[in-house]
Amino acid sequence: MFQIRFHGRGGQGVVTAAEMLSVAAFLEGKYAQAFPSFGSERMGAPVISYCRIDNKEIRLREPIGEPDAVIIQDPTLLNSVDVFSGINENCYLLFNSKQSYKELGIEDFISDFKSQRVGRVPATELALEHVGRPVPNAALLGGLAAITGIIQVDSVVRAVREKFSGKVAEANVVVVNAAFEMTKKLLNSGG
Amino acid sequence: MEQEQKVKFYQKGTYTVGNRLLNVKERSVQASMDRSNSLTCGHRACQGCGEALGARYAIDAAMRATRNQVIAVNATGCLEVFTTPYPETSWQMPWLHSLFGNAAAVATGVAAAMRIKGRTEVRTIAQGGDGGTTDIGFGCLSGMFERNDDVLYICYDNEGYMNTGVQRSSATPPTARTATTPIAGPEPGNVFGTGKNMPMLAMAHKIPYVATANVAALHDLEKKVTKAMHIKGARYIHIFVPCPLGWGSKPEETIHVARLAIKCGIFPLFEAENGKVTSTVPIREQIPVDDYLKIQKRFSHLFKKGHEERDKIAAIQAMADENIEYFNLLNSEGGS
Amino acid sequence: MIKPFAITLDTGSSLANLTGSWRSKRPVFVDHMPPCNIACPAGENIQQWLYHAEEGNYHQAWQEIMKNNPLPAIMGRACYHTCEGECNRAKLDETVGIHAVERFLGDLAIDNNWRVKITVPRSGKKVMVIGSGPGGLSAAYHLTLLGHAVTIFEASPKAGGLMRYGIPRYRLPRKVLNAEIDRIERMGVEFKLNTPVRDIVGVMEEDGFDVVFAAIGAQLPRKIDIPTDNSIQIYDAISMLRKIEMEEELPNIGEKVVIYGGGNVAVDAARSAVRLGAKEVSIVYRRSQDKMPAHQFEIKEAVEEGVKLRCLRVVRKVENSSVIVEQMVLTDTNKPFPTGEMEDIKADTLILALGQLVDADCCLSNVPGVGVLQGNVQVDAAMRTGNEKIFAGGDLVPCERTITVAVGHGKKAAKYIDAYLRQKEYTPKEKAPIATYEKLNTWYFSDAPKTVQPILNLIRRQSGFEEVLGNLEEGNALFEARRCLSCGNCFECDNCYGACPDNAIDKLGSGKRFAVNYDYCKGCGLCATECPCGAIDIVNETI
Amino acid sequence: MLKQIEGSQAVAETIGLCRPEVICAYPITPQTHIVEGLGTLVRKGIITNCEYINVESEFAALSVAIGASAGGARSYTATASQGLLFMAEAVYNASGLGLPIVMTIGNRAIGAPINIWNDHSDSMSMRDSGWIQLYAETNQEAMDLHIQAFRIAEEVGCPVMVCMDGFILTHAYERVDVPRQEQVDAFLPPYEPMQVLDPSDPVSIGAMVGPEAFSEVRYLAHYKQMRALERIPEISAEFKERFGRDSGGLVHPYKTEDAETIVVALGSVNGTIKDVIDEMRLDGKKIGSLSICSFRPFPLERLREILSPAKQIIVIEKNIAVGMGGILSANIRMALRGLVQPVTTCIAGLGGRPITKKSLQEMFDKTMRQEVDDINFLDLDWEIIRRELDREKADRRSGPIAENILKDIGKRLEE
Repeated sequence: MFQIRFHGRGGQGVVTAAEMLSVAAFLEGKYAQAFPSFGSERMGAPVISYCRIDNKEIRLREPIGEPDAVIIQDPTLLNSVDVFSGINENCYLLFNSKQSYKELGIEDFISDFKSQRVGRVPATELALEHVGRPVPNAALLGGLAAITGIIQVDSVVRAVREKFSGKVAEANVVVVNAAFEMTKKLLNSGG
Repeated sequence: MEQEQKVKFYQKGTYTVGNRLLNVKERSVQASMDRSNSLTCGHRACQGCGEALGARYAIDAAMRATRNQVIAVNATGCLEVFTTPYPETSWQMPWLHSLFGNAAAVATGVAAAMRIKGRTEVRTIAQGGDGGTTDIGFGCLSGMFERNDDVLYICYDNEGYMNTGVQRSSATPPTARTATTPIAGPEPGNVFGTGKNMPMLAMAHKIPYVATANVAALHDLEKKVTKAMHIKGARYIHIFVPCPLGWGSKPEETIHVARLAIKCGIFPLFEAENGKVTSTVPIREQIPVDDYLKIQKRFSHLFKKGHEERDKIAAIQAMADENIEYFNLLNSEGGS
Repeated sequence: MIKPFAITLDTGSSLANLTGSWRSKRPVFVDHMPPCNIACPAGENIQQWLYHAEEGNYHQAWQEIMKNNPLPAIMGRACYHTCEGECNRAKLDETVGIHAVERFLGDLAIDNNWRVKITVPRSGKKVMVIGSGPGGLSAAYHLTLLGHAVTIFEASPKAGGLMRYGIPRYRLPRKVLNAEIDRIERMGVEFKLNTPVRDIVGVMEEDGFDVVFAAIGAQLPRKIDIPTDNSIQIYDAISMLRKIEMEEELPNIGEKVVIYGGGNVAVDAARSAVRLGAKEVSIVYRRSQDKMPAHQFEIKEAVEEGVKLRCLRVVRKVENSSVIVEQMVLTDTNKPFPTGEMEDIKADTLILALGQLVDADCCLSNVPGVGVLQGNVQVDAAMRTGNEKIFAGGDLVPCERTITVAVGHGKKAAKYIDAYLRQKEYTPKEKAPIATYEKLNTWYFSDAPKTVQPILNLIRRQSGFEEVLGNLEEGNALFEARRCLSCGNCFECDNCYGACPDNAIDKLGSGKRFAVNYDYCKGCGLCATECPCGAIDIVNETI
Repeated sequence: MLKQIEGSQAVAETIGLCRPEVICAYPITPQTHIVEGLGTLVRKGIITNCEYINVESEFAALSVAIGASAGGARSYTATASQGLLFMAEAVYNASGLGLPIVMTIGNRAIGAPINIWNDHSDSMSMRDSGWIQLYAETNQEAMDLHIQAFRIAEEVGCPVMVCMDGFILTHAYERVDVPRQEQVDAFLPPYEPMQVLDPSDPVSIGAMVGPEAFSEVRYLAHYKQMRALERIPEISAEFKERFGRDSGGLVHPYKTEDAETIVVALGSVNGTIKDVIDEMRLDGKKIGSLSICSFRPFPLERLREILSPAKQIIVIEKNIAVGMGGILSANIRMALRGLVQPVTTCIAGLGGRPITKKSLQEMFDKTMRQEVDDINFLDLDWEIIRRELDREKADRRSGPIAENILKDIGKRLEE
């Protein structure tokens, strides 16, 4: 079982990200479970969502305390929420930022992790560029596909097309692919 | 010819229930030998019950207007209790009682079921007392109005919770004695400045039809119910029904009391469509409110010998006068 | 349908619950006496015939009148309608114009030649009626209906008595009078005109009459002594009216006429004088106008026609072509008292209309057993004189002298005569309590003022003996009939049926009225309160 | 058809397949997505011949459903938490009138303090209302239970609540198999009402019943549920035959055959429990679990049959009968009346508190070592409670408890 935790703020599509990921996994014939850390629906409040992926039925209903991957959709959360709770050095980390880890002030922290498992994508920028709205979730899923391989980027694309339609879907597809390539490139360049 | 007749061709007993001089189709439903008697004999209403009368008047008229295609939903209250104590029911029509405060919503459901079942000929009526309408059932009623559901809601207003032993409702008039507004203290009876005007509230929803009616004005009542049954959407009829027990009036004077309420202007008869008053029934012989109040024990404290509460009576008269002015009740000939 | 136990019930099952056991009082349908009926000297069931008339059922209405009064067309004109004086509707707005509807029905009957059927087999008895005035005609009619053979003896050349020789044509056209008399004749009544009876007993024996009804009226004018220098003519009113009717040498009354007296005959005489061409007609009367025995509407019409009223005056003498009158004043007790002040009224003729007397020398004067007191023949409650075979009625006996009273006498005497002839006892029905205004719930009757009969153009009225009051149009008659409040008698308004909160009044169908279903009646009394005509009483249950 | 969709959407689609005729919608978290989904399906014409009514309260929602059901229409609504309490009067009324309404409960806590997260306080409060209550373990079961619920309700003449954990199920994206319309049609015939308002055959429904017959009416309601106790497993079996899935029925035993310890629970927490059991089994521990689907009617005999061989029973329950303990455990003890096995109550997951594998396993271990009380609270923060109790002892007016506790938590985080 592979467990992913998403951190973000209301309005950034945190819940949708987990859902799309679960759909992508489903499309690959896997079992997946996505659920939000539930709360009132308010913009801007910190939001967590979860996704589990497995090859057999998932019965577990607890929130993900020890994730295999953490996606931080909003780096401003680094100062207010313990986004790294329950992780170990094998954990995948993906940040939405065009800033360097140094600029983000986590250079030291991530040095404990395997460099191939830490990525960052300027997801909001990509979204603004292609979709026109600051919704980083699709890009980050592209990035996740790139760093983890738990999901194929094609599956993410299909999930995006299930969730959205028309121009929005295609714009997001561009974003997913771009993020995937950028992340790959980043990893290949050694961070 | 020196003198010319300038009078309407009134018939003998113009205002009576029936009139054998009219052709059968023009007579009231209540005059008919084959009226449906939707509410039949053997019910347990008190002697001279205005609500029993009002309910039969209204439902029979609705049955006539729809060729007996009516389903009634009843709120908890006197009408429900006295008509359907196991093992006997007095209703001769499909009838449903659910709760005190939900008659309008239940009726919405019944109407929805009829629509979905393609039985568009079947019409739904919800009915309740003033408590079930103006107080506990107000939320559901307002919702039904607002959605413009195809329901006629009839409120039988006897100005209090009579089923539970005469307590105050938001339809109880000022100074009236009830078990919860006793004759004690500096302001005996129900206090001035309280209560709600349900017909006006109904009008504020801009529903297709709102009317007031009175058991003492049968023809008008039947006309209004009939009209309501020919309109689609949410409709509201507020019927004034004296309660001999709760009002301390004589059982044989139920209709008389109701008539005086019309004559003094305290209960205006009108119709409103889509939020606007479209017709009123002029007062035929105006009387002071004293005449109306005096024959009810619930107001007897106003008329104590040597201690007549003239200013309170005047305040009630002012309410009647306001109605008369607002609805222009002294406007022309005829009336009720 | 699977009906859940107790929660779902079969419709109308409450019929098993007999709520009648709650009752401590019960409603009872009654027929009370309408005040008009009790006021009618002819005993007409006015409320009942109006009931038919208001439905437009005129023939039945007429038949209902004919049960009591054979002369509706005459009565509708010449009766002073005491019924209307008692009409409860007066307290609501105005009285019902009963006479007008009656006249409408009477005329309709004449126009349509309606007849009355005699359903009783012939009794073989013979009745002698003396006088063909209203009393005699009424008795003859009723006795004929009761199966007896009737012969009317009339001294005058035409039948009708005072109706013909006392009531001017402008009030009672002769066509109408003749038609109603003719209808009675066609029923088989034999008229012996120009046949004064002198010896009753002799005629009875000779012609085999079993019984007599005498209604010869009071025809002698009352006279007073007025000192006169014979400068003007003095007539008595009754003779004048008779002369006018006989069309024999119409009296030349001149231009200025004074009538002395305040009764209906005085007014008739005055109005006739106008029609005969008099220019100045005045009525002198001893008391005030409101005390005049003549009917106010007739006085009003007379005044409209130019008749002057000189009330509170007494004729003292005739002198120099003037009638000298003394003015009177009213004392504290409202009695006229002479003032000594005299007044001259220029006149060509003085007509005395001071009432009539029974002829003391009539055919009854010397019949064994028949008592006469103060000029009147004495009768008992059965209209019978001291002679068991002789009954009498009308102006002849002590009573208010109107044609309607006479008609009533005729009917009443007929009932007793019939009982006598059949050797039975006749007991009149006990009269129901009067339906007073207080018993009514008048809310249900909208305001509807009395229809005013079309009034003839004044000019036409003054120029001849044409009938003054016109007939009601059918619509108006219907309207008027429908103003009847049906006091004390159910008119099937359905109020009780509608007002019962317990459905405990059964409607039995058109004409069958209603019944209380005592199984369910809780005795609330709403039906009685809401009965517009007071036809439901509430009585205590015996518990 | 397999789909990866949100639980609420899955339920909405399933309700649509059940051909509802009247749907009453009123929003309350966490049920709202279901009625939203239904609204869209109706608007889009995917659900046809259906009146979708936006009402003004939960009380009205169920009242409209009552009217519609009495009028012969298949009626549905959904609610949660305060909403269920607000309609409480109508809840009893619907069952009293025997109207086969189906209602989804998105289980949620009841305030105060107001709390939108999951536990079973809401449906538990209505456990004796005369409704049949079915609890879903997964979204698939939630869907399947709705199909069965209409069958049961309409056959027995009794309304059914399908309870699914708020957020945990309602908001979870999972793989579900959405049945085909013809499958559902074959299983669920059109609604043939037992009693109906019809001018051509009028009856009075909803009479006032006095002491002379009220007990009998109540007994018949009880009898109805006893009959449902037979029909629920039969209908579940028929469902399995047609749809190929084990869904519904009275209970779902899991590795109970040789279990010395059996964990009993309602709803979605059973998934987590099963994972724990699998792990404990690997350690050789003889433990199993039992998920109760039909809480009302309560399958006393079936439970006794399964539970009596065990040495101890642990009841995990998402409610608290304040002043008494656990509602489910009290019911379980009724099933085990006369037997000696200890029934341990473990109150867990109140107001959305996560029930973790770790905590459960500790709890089970402790229970098996008999180191527990009769009533236990999973992951209760005793330190905070001690502080609050001390404060209350010191000052009777110590302020609102919830606020104090939040302050304490804040302080501790700072420490």
